Amino acid sequence: MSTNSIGRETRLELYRLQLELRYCEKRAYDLFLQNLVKGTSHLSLGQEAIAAGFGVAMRPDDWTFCTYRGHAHTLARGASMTGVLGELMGRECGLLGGKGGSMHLTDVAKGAMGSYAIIGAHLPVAAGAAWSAQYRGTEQVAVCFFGDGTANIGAFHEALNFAVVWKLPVIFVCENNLYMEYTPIGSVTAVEHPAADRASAYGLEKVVVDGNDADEVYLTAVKYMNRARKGGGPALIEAMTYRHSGHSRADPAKYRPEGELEQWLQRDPVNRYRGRLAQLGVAEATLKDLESDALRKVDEATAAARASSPPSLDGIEKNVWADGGAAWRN
Amino acid sequence: MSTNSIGRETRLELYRLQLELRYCEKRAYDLFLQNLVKGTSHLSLGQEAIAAGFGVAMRPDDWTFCTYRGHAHTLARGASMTGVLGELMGRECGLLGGKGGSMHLTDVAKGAMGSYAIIGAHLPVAAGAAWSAQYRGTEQVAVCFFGDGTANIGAFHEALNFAVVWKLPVIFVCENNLYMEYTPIGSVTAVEHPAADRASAYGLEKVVVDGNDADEVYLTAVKYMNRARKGGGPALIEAMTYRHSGHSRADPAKYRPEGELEQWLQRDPVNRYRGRLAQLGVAEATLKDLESDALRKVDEATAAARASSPPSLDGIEKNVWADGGAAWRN
Amino acid sequence: MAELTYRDAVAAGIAQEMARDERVVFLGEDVAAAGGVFKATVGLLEKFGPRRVRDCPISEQAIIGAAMGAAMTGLRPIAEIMFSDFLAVCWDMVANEIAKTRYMTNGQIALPLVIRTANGAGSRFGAQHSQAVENWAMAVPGLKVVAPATPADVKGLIAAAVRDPDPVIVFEQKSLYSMKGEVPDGEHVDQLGRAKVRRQGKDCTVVALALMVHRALEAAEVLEKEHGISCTVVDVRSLVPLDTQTILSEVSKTGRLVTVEENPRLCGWGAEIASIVADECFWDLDGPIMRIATPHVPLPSADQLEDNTIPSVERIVREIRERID
Amino acid sequence: MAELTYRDAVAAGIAQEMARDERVVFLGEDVAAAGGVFKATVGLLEKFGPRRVRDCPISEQAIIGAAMGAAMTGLRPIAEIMFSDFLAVCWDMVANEIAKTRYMTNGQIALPLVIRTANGAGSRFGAQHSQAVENWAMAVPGLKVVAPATPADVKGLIAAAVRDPDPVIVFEQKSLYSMKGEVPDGEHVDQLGRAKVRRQGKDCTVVALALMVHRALEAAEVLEKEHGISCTVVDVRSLVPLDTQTILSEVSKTGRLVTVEENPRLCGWGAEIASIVADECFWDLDGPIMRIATPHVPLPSADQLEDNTIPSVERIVREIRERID
Ligand SMILES: Cc1ncc(C[n+]2csc(CCOP(=O)(O)OP(=O)(O)O)c2C)c(N)n1
Ligand SMILES: Cc1ncc(C[n+]2csc(CCOP(=O)(O)OP(=O)(O)O)c2C)c(N)n1
Ligand SMILES: [Mg+2]
Ligand SMILES: [Mg+2]
Repeated sequence: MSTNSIGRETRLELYRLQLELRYCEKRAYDLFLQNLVKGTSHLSLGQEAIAAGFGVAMRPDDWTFCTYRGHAHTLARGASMTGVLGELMGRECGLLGGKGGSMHLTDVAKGAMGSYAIIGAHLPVAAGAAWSAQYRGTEQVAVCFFGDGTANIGAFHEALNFAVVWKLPVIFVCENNLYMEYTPIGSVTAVEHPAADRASAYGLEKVVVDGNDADEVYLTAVKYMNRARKGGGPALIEAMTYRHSGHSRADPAKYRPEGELEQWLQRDPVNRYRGRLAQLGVAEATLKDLESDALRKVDEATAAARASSPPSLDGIEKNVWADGGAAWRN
Repeated sequence: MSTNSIGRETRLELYRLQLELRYCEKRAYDLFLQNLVKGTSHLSLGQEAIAAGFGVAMRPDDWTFCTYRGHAHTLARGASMTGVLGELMGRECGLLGGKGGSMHLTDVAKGAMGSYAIIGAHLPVAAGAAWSAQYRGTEQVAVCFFGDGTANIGAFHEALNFAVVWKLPVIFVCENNLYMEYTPIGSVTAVEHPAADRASAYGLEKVVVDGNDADEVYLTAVKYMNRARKGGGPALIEAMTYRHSGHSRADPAKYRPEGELEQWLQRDPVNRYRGRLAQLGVAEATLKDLESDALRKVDEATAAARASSPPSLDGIEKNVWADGGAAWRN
Repeated sequence: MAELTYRDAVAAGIAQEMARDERVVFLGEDVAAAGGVFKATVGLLEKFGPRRVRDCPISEQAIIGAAMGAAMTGLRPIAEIMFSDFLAVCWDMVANEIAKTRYMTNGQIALPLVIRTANGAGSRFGAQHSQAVENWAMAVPGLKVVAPATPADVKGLIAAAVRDPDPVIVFEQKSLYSMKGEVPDGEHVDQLGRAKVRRQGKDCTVVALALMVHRALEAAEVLEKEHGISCTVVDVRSLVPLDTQTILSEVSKTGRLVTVEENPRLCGWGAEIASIVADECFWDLDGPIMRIATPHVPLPSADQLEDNTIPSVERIVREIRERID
Repeated sequence: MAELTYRDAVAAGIAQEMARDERVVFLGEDVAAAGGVFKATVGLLEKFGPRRVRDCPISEQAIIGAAMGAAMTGLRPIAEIMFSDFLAVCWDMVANEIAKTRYMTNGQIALPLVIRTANGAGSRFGAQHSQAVENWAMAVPGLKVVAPATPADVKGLIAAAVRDPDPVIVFEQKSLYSMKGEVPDGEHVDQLGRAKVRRQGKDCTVVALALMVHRALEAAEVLEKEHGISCTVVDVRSLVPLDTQTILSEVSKTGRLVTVEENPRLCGWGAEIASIVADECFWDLDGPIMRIATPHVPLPSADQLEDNTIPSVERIVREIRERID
């Protein structure tokens, strides 16, 4: 794919976003080591190019649906970093006031329509949002991120067929990081590409992209989102990538064959992108600025989140219902 | 597909079986009109060649898993016709003593491992039986019948992937009769062949056969069952067919385009097969004998089933558990 | 007042709301062109067109998921699950996603949607098409649950469900679809969370739901006439929210509680009500709380077997007569 | 007696049965090579090999369906559902297929299989990974249901479940995996359907399950020492079959019943027990039946919120103290 068509501003934005995602995920890990993140968390370290590529390509009123591995996708839509880190730490300032935690980050105002922690469920939900856009003629697009392992669950199949039959403006993005939790995807999947090799089962085109190349992701996103906006229906994109850390905070990832991580670290999306920008003539000082800005943003968000108090216990019986309460009886 | 290789005995057996299925289904409908069949029932009129082709091809210790449209498949394994009709009428002599009804016909002794009334569920179950055959090295095969509409539910996807990854001896047979209940399958499916066009999503070969030709079904069954027995793994076969009556007893099938039924009646599997046998030199008297034998068998079964009493009410609290009872407390 | 069947009242309720609010859309299997397998949605496609009334593939997870996604982005979908037993194939969507999303997102996501489904026995369909599973839904925080017993109630409660800002499951009673009853003319909107006292008595308060309301009422007549036992019959109507005020006050008056439940015994809605009464009304009770429920077995299909499994009028009469003095 | 953690006792129970019976096989997600996400099945692959201990795709319907198909054809599978919340994605297989098949086929099909799953809160995982859903299973006729509270019980009840000829769901308590306790040496097989009286008292019978047993016991100590209230604590252990004899006789002795449930309030197992006691033990009751349960809300994830949502020792003490004299 020729990536020449991307302008400088967009490129800088893609780099900026990848940096923020990278630094924020690293910070989340540090905070876990300090025992400040109490629940589980699933980092996107190594997979930032996908969230960034789409994040930059999306219209502000488009919708993101993602998984428990959703910090990057939520931040990529512009959600408050303090809100994200605060939620991980279970603080009042958290995006969800501490009620959802790392696996359920949501910022509706920014189009981040939720992180779903049970495999597969959000694929049909994204289709439903796309239906609503289609129904109202708004040309919004729903983008739904999920993992390679998710392509083996029933809801994947139902959502894909449904979206194609109804010609819905939804883009399904499989982030193939080669593993489900600790099990190599190849050992539990009948085809090489769990998502893309199934596209034809829904009359869709097979699309596999380098998920560690933000430019390629960005251009692919633009192409299929434009088509969807114009009534061309859904797309299924498989982005090849790798997570640098374990599945979740508790996982040392010992199941990986020797050298695999090292090989992928050489294709680290952030480093690669920096290299490309340098090659394209972006000044070292500009890059450094972006890096220190991103770090500062993460530092400030960390400080703000740490300063926030634990959520009030009142919240426990709030917001089950639209009236704000939890009453099941009179 | 050349069908020359099928011997005369097998052909007569295929005809005999199709006749029995045809006459028995017609009888079931008559009994419903007489208000003797109380629950719902879903007939296989027009689809007999599939049940017969597999029925003749299977080893006695192979396993059949089918749906609520399961009279033919259960009979094809040699289940008692009195037991089938008795079950439809809710009699003591029913295969299930009146506890299952038309939608759940089962005769484990004959390898008829159940009729499943919730779409999709039995595909994984059939895979599980195949696993057990593989585990014990018995070379048994599980055959799982389902409809075109079923290829759109999640369990289909999970079962297919699972069976391929574990290389299980299971044959998935989609009887594509062009409709789910009252809705044309094309209007709710992203591909033309709901099953076969998805075979590649599981690394399987695309197989579409004429489901109204018992010979073609038989040969296909033999081929893929032999392969499965030898450790060659699963197959997915889509058999094109048509149901002559409505979806269930209550359905007048008004949603069909004019002329469609008539067209398919000309390809009626039983008539066609009779024609082929005649052409191959089978004497008219032989055919007539088979026909009157089949009718007599149905008459006798009807009489026996009608003579059977309603099930004893004791049965209500029997056989929840293996100890024969239903106790949930001491 | 017009006389309508329960099935026509369903269609009338949906039509009333679709006519009022363009955001209301309807989806399910065989619901549009065919008008539903129970013919409870006949005419909707003709009235509102294929953009708003949609046939779906056999993909319950997609159907419910689509309703959820549409609801959170501004529509007000009504989704049909053909038989309530099939809620099991999309139970994750219902119990884990729809029920929990508002809470988990601390109120950011609203899910104004309705799931309608045909519930209960009586059609000789066997164990996989006959369950009364309203207690499954009641057990999950975040779902509102109603089970109307009459044509008027089903119309009015569907309308209320559509207007409610939270997810509501409407359990329609399969064996009541052909029942006729008066339905108010013009716009009819009921209220969630209100029980109805269908009959007033002195000796015992019978609390029932859906089909069982009618059986309880018949039984009450027999008990009064033949055995001199006078029963109050409360139609619960809404399991969540639950009208405990009405139930507690009626039990207090008679001193006895009997629940009549179609669900199999264990963890039925009657257990919940019994536990509430045994706590909050304990000192008003004059005798044991009795539950009359389907025995804890899957349902058999043969007519005589099915009829003798779910609570019958005779069984209600017999059990109350034997135990209430 | 050896001291084992609850998680090691799980593996020991499975290993004991796999060593005894070649028909026992084990499948699930990340259970073999990785030993499970809770490390409760470490070592099984090494001991029994990849033919008997199998990693699966993320396909819960296929996993449970495969277990069902294998069970009906002669194997005795143990299937893991990683978190009990995920039972919802295969609920049709569990509630409509496995639970009903023996009955619908009038005994032709036997399903000797076990589903093990990690249940309950305490890990700050949020509403979709923390539910206590033992009442979902209890509500479905045809399933046996146990929820062990100690290492010895989890080993012995898993063994009993594997040997049982019917489908059994074993709810393992997530927050107990690291708990240590004595486990009998050698073969250890417990019995389904038996409650255990963990503590004897005079004023009140507290009935609890799994994690709540430990909280109830702690609370009972405090109540005794600080408030002079003496409690019996019954560990239900087995919801189906239910040991009503033990429960009824213990309630009769103290005249009061308190249930302590981790499940959200509505239709919890405590409601069922309350309704049984309110019927069969009514005349022995000296006061209202109390239920202490998680409020009827999805679970929040932040530590302080989660800790204050499921019943704590403090809450048990407070509620009993306020209401039992
Ligand atoms: C229905 C269901 N089954 C199992 C799990 C447990 N689980 C959480 S993440 C995960 C692996 C997912 O793999 P993949 O889709 O590749 O996403 P990744 O974590 O690699 O981003 C599993 C099995 C779950 N959350 N939901
Ligand atoms: C999960 C589920 N959804 C819906 C139904 C209702 N239903 C019964 S048969 C049927 C159509 C099935 O179509 P197909 O698979 O083509 O089989 P056919 O009846 O044509 O043999 C439907 C929707 C069901 N039984 N289970
Ligand atoms: Mg992955
Ligand atoms: Mg069909």
